[in-house]
Amino acid sequence: MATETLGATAVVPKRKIVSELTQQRARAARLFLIPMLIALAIVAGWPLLRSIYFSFTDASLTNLAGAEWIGFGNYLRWQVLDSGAVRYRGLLVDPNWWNAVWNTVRFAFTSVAFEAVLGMIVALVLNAEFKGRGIVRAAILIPWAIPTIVSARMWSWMLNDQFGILNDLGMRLGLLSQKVAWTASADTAMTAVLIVDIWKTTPFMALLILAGLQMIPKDIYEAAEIDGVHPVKQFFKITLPLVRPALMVAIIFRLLDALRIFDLIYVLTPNSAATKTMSVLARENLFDFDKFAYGSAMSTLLFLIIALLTILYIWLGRVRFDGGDR
Amino acid sequence: MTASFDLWKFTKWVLFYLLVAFIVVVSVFPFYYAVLTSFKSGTALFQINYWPTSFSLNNYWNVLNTGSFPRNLLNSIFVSSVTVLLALFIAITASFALSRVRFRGRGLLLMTILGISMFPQMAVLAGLFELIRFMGIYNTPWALIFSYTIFTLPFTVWVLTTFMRDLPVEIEEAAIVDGATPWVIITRVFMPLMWPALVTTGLLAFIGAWNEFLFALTFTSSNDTRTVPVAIALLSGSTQYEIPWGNIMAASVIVTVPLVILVLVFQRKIVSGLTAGGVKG
Amino acid sequence: AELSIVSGDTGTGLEFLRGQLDKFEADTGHTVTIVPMPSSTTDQFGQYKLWLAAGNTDIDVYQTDVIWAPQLADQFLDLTEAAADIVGDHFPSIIESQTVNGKLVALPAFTDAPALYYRKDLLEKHGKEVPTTWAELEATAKEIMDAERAEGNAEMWGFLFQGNAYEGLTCNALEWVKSFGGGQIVEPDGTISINNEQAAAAIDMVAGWVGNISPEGNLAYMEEESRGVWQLGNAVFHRNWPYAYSLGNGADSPIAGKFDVAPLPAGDGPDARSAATLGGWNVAVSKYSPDPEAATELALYLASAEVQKERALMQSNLPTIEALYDDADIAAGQPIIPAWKEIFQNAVPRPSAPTQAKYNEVSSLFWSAVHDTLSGNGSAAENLEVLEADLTDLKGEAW
Amino acid sequence: MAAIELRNVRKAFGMVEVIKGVDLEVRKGEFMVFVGPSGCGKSTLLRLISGLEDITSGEMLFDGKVVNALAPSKRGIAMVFQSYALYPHMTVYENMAFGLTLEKGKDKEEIRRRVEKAADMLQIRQYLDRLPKQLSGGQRQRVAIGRAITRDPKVFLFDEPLSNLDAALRVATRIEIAKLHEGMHDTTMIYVTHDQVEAMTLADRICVLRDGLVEQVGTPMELYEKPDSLFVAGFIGSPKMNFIAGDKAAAFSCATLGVRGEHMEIRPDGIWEGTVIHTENLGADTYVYLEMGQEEPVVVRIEGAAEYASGTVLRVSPIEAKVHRFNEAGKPVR
Amino acid sequence: MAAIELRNVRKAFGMVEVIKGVDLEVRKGEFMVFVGPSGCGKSTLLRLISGLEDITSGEMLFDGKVVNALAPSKRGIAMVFQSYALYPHMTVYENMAFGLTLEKGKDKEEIRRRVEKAADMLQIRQYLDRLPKQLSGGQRQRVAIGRAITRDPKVFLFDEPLSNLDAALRVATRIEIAKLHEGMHDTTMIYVTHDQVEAMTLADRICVLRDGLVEQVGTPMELYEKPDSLFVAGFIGSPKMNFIAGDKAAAFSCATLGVRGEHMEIRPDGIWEGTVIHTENLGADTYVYLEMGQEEPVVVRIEGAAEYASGTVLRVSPIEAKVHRFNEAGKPVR
Ligand SMILES: Nc1ncnc2c1ncn2[C@@H]1O[C@H](COP(=O)(O)OP(=O)(O)OP(=O)(O)O)[C@@H](O)[C@H]1O
Ligand SMILES: Nc1ncnc2c1ncn2[C@@H]1O[C@H](COP(=O)(O)OP(=O)(O)OP(=O)(O)O)[C@@H](O)[C@H]1O
Ligand SMILES: [Mg+2]
Ligand SMILES: [Mg+2]
Repeated sequence: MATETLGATAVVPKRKIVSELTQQRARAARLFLIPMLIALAIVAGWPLLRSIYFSFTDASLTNLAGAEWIGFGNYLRWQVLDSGAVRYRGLLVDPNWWNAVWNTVRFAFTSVAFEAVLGMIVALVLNAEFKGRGIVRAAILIPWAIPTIVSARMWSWMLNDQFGILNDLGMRLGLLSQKVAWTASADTAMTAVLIVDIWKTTPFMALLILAGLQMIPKDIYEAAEIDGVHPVKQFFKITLPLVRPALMVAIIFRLLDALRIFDLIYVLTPNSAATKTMSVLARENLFDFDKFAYGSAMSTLLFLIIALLTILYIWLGRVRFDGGDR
Repeated sequence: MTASFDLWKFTKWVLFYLLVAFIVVVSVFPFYYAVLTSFKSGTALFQINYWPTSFSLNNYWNVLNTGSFPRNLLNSIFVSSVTVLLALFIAITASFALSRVRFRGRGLLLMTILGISMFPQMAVLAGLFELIRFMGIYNTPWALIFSYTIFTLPFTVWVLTTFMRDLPVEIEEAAIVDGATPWVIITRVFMPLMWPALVTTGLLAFIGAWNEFLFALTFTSSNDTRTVPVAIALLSGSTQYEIPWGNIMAASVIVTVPLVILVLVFQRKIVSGLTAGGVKG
Repeated sequence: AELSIVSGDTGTGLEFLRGQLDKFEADTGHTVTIVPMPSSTTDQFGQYKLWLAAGNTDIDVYQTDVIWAPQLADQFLDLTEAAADIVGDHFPSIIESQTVNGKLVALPAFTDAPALYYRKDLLEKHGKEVPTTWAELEATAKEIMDAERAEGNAEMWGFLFQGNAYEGLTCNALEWVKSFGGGQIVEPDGTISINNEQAAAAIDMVAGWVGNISPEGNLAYMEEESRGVWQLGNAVFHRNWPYAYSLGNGADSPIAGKFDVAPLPAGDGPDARSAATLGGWNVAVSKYSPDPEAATELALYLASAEVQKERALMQSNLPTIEALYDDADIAAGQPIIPAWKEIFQNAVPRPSAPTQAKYNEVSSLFWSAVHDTLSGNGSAAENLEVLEADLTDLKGEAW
Repeated sequence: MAAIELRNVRKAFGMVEVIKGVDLEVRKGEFMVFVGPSGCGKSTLLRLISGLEDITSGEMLFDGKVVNALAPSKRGIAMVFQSYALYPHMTVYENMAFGLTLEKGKDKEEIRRRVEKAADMLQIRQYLDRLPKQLSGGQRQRVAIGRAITRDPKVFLFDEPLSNLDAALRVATRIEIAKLHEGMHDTTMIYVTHDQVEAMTLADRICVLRDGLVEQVGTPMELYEKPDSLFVAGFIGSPKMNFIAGDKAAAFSCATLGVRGEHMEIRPDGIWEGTVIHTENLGADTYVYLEMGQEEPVVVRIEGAAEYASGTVLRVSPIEAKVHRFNEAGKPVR
Repeated sequence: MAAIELRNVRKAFGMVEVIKGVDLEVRKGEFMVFVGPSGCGKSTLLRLISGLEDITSGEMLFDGKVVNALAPSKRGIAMVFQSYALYPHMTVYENMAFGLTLEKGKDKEEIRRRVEKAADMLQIRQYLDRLPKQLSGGQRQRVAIGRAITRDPKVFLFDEPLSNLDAALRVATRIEIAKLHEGMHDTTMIYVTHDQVEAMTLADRICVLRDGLVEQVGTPMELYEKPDSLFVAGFIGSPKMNFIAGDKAAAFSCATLGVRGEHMEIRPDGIWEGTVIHTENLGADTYVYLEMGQEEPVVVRIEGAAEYASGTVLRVSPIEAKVHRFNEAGKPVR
């Protein structure tokens, strides 16, 4: 990964003097990082590497041990036909895959954008002092707290065109002129999934942003108050820059989750081409179809795509890795 | 004070509470609907109601009496708590290193940690499964605790790192002069100042572990070791195609309540101004 | 020995299983624990595949769907010898579906086939007969629906089926295609037969129903959603599995006693017939079982006539042993079962045997093509042509 | 522009009452200095005036209008916080310009001009692009001052704005503030300080606070020459006024006699005798601490350098015209 | 316990060199005061000595041993930060006790005793249970001092510890610090201040810093009487020394003549003539500002109160024995 250039390690002039304090801290840092690194290496290292390895083989789940190395075949291979035409096969030319990539990216960006904005609004509300704030905070977390497998089904129930409460509500309130088959039609399937996802994960965003808001020193708001800064301006000029780090991590993790979205779609619209995402496709190939290697290749490519988008985001969002240290 | 001033204040107050009400309604409505549903059974399930029409605790009774739901609840509590405590413990120390000590490759390390969160869960399922069997912890809570670190740890490390970066350097320096070791600085100086972040990440990670389904299903194979989401998925109607909505909703209500309590208890720690008064400048 | 059996069975099903296992334990001295699984067959399949791939020794006996046998054949024991005595009692078509390359992968525990549910009361009220062809069904459904709506029941629909893009749609569509004489997607000898006029006609016909006698939302229904609408009394006809029968007659059901079942209608054309997709569950023994003998014993027990009879009586599951359809107890206790024999004998297997490990993908391609057609993305003929090409690609040299 | 009036203003934090009923009038355009012991409530009073803190009871008036509930932004104030409260994410320039950019119709050039003028005055021109955390303590404090003075408020509130500056800069800045005040005759300034020189030189009037109450308000000379109480007498002037009790005071027919160090003369015919315990040489003056049987040593200020070994016995006399006499209640006898 | 030696110590933040090669010796048990204009590097130097900041080059020795790399905790220091740096979540008591609780083998009673002693001395006993945010600025500063003095270090580092205290308290605390120093003869103290009085009264020696370099080190009197440069002359003493250039200086055969305000006399036969532009009455003294054709007005200090209307023309004379003469390079002519 080209992260070295991301300003991670500001080039510190080589110091002759490495003080004990620095050393002690470096030692402590090492000591502190080791448990984490070991934990991650064990829990993630082997499965990840294995998965990547399988993407270069012809493995099938019925016969993993007999997997043979086939190089990039799962990604791209070609065949020269008798007529001289070249036929490309493999993941890189699989229209289903690219459709899924497009679906995923579209889904991820839309949902995260909405969640960030709504999450910010909710966080700001929760940050205000008012009676019953504790209960409201708990209430707001409920969507996130309900297990996805339940809430997804609950929503599919609520989104049902015949006995779904949303259609009923929409009709009663005059928002809908006729009952809509939300998850059935390709036009609304994505919208339905987005609605549910936004409903479900806004609390995650809101809570993280709230934590960020709480860490902002209060006295500068007093200064702003004196400066006569309008609340809106206060938000954009003070709050936003200062919660930015928290907002950025919240977005990163939401983005990672959204790009790997699986369970929600799997329950709501499992096989609609309009919402099929990379993860759903990967699962299908890994377990349902007898294409473990192909599924592994999808996972690997999914990983690369996410990595690319994340790096792009970190770079564009100028997420900093430094500061705070002495 | 003029009347219009009052009016404006009042309007603001009203608008604010309207917003709060709106947010609460949107968040809670499906849950409310779930609660309603949990009191219903049979065909009533397919009828739309906005207010409770019937009230029966049958579904709750069913859930608590069939299978080993109470046991699953305890499992979930155990697994989630241990996962979160472990993750927070490892993460808070690691984030100290990542946020407060300058060393080469820090950015790269952070990205690598993040990278682990970039792989789809399904893809690591097979490998993790082998690993867990190899370690001999298959079908124990440890299998879940172990596998959950894959998603809790990067998250907690990143969030805590971000928050720890913002703590004033001066306070840390004062502690250094007072002779505090990094460990003391973390536990006695930084942690109390990071309550909002700790509680938030703790809660989010807890809920993540609490609701995890795929690993829990794959790495356990008996009713006594399973967690609540799996137990809910295992709730079933009398026949294959029948989904026992009433029971599922009752179960969901049951599993959501501890979380709500948890939030109510811990949200007190999400307060602002913890660093106020410490430094000037 | 200590055995464990994994089962995606549900509520009463599990209770029933436990009861049978208790007997088995008493008889043999083995102990058996049940490992319950979510009822979603896709979830089960993925899990089982993973467990088997990892050589999981914790599970001895698996309950398997009819279509899984070819895909999991490698990891199950060959039961041919052990079951030599009893295979003859079962319907040969079912035994055949569980035999892969001469290896008997699983023993049938019960079978399943869908039927046409219809509202007796409404047909009577409007003076209609139970339709025997799809065309009749469409006409009847339309008429009654319009009449009922005119009477103020605005929620009324004509026909409900399972239209979501999933295995259930494959079952439904296979019925339509087969009933029109359009083959069964991939024939037993492995030829891809789906791209034909009859099949296209069948699917186009259904496409015409959507938004007409069937709600748009039907394209997202699985069994429960369609049953929901049906059981609210909002449909004239409904295609579903036997389970909906007892539920529909439940105490709180508005349609209790107002409906009945009949074989699914036939299409028209040369080979038109009534067709129902074959479902059903089986028991298989894991290759990795530490105690294969005891496990086999258990499997045989669960497939035995004794258990099947109990199952029929208590669960109204269709036996796979022909003789049980003439059993007096069953006729008395579950009158519906003998009636179902007719339906069941028209049952068509899904092409899981010829397509082997690739069945799931075949099915997925098929239901996608059908779903596309039903949603109005292209005509059946176009979609089936593409499907054929895709299937040919998938097939490669051989299935 | 604004005259400020406080009527029986009180402020409590929880159970602790910090401002215990303050009546005070600050005239329009006046330069009012608050002094008082640390913790007596100066900052709190300033924050009440600014509106950052709500008053618990009483009334606050700006130009005769009650503003108890008026938002700080509407009071037309600029404030220098004791703790600076700089925006950590903004550069010095942005910190100083922020308030201005909010006012409508200010063009960029105008803002830059004003910020640069203030920066020059405070000698922080070269740090305009730095972040607060890259500045020294005094530089931060100057930014805080700069942020206030770039604006054009009706009321200036300064909370110990010069405490971290060196003598030269402090004098320079003090003079600049005085000039600023002269240039804006309508602008009211309230200034908290611990520095005697600042208080004496800047103030039109000084308000001495003690434990949440106003002890005395008056011009610097009034306070210096006619303190209303022992407390004010002891508080105003450096070194602290010597308080002499007992017989020596009785001789002046009072309970406590107050004599400033600078109003004592060492002379052979001095009426009191004391033993040198310590001398402090400040360059321009020397303070001689004498043990005279009082609670605290008596300080005598001598111009220029002087050296007395500890233990030397000296005779001193107060300058009679300059002594202050207080009764038992600590009130002046006149 | 510790003598501190700095040899050509430099410190750069990124590209900005802040300490530009400081050589300095602080003797064991000495009270060394750092003064210098805001931003000259005093705090930085203190932080280098404390070990919080690594020196970029040069050598730092404690008792003759190079400690360039020694951890702060091993240097035996206690420090009062300019920005207080209190632990916001701990009560005053906890703040002060924290360092002690980290030392092994300290029993609770002993800690309590020491904290309370310090608290009494600083008059913050009644705030022991408060959090820093509930304190006034001066109280916070006292907690910061208290935190340092409860410990028993070899070296005390004070960064403007009294800047937020009122005069009385400042004097009291200053005296306590002086006592503390007397009581611990081995303890070295380094003290940064902007206050002339503090510097003059507390210091054994004063180190004048200017722009990252040592300008002069000496006893207070040395600096006051024999400044090594114009800069030091101008920096030490308040009001600032008057610098008179041109003909008037030439008459004293130097480029610049330095005369302190207190060394000027207003007398009819004064050799210079000036116009009063401003008078400042501080109570004990009055400063008269005269326009005399110099760059800056000339300040004359008069004891007691005096009133001259602006525009009055006065004649003044320097006290010849007290004048300072400097050459073009700003060095003294002796
Ligand atoms: N992190 C930093 N990055 C860049 N420059 C810095 C940094 N910290 C301090 N400086 C600069 O170093 C110089 C010396 O700072 P220092 O804090 O030592 O000054 P000081 O003498 O203590 O001043 P004051 O009396 O105002 O506290 C200042 O000009 C300051 O701007
Ligand atoms: N939030 C609070 N809760 C309780 N007491 C408080 C709070 N804020 C201030 N106080 C107390 O109120 C008193 C007055 O505080 P204030 O800050 O006004 O003092 P001050 O006169 O500005 O002192 P200083 O000169 O030290 O800055 C102090 O004794 C302080 O301890
Ligand atoms: Mg204050
Ligand atoms: Mg400093």
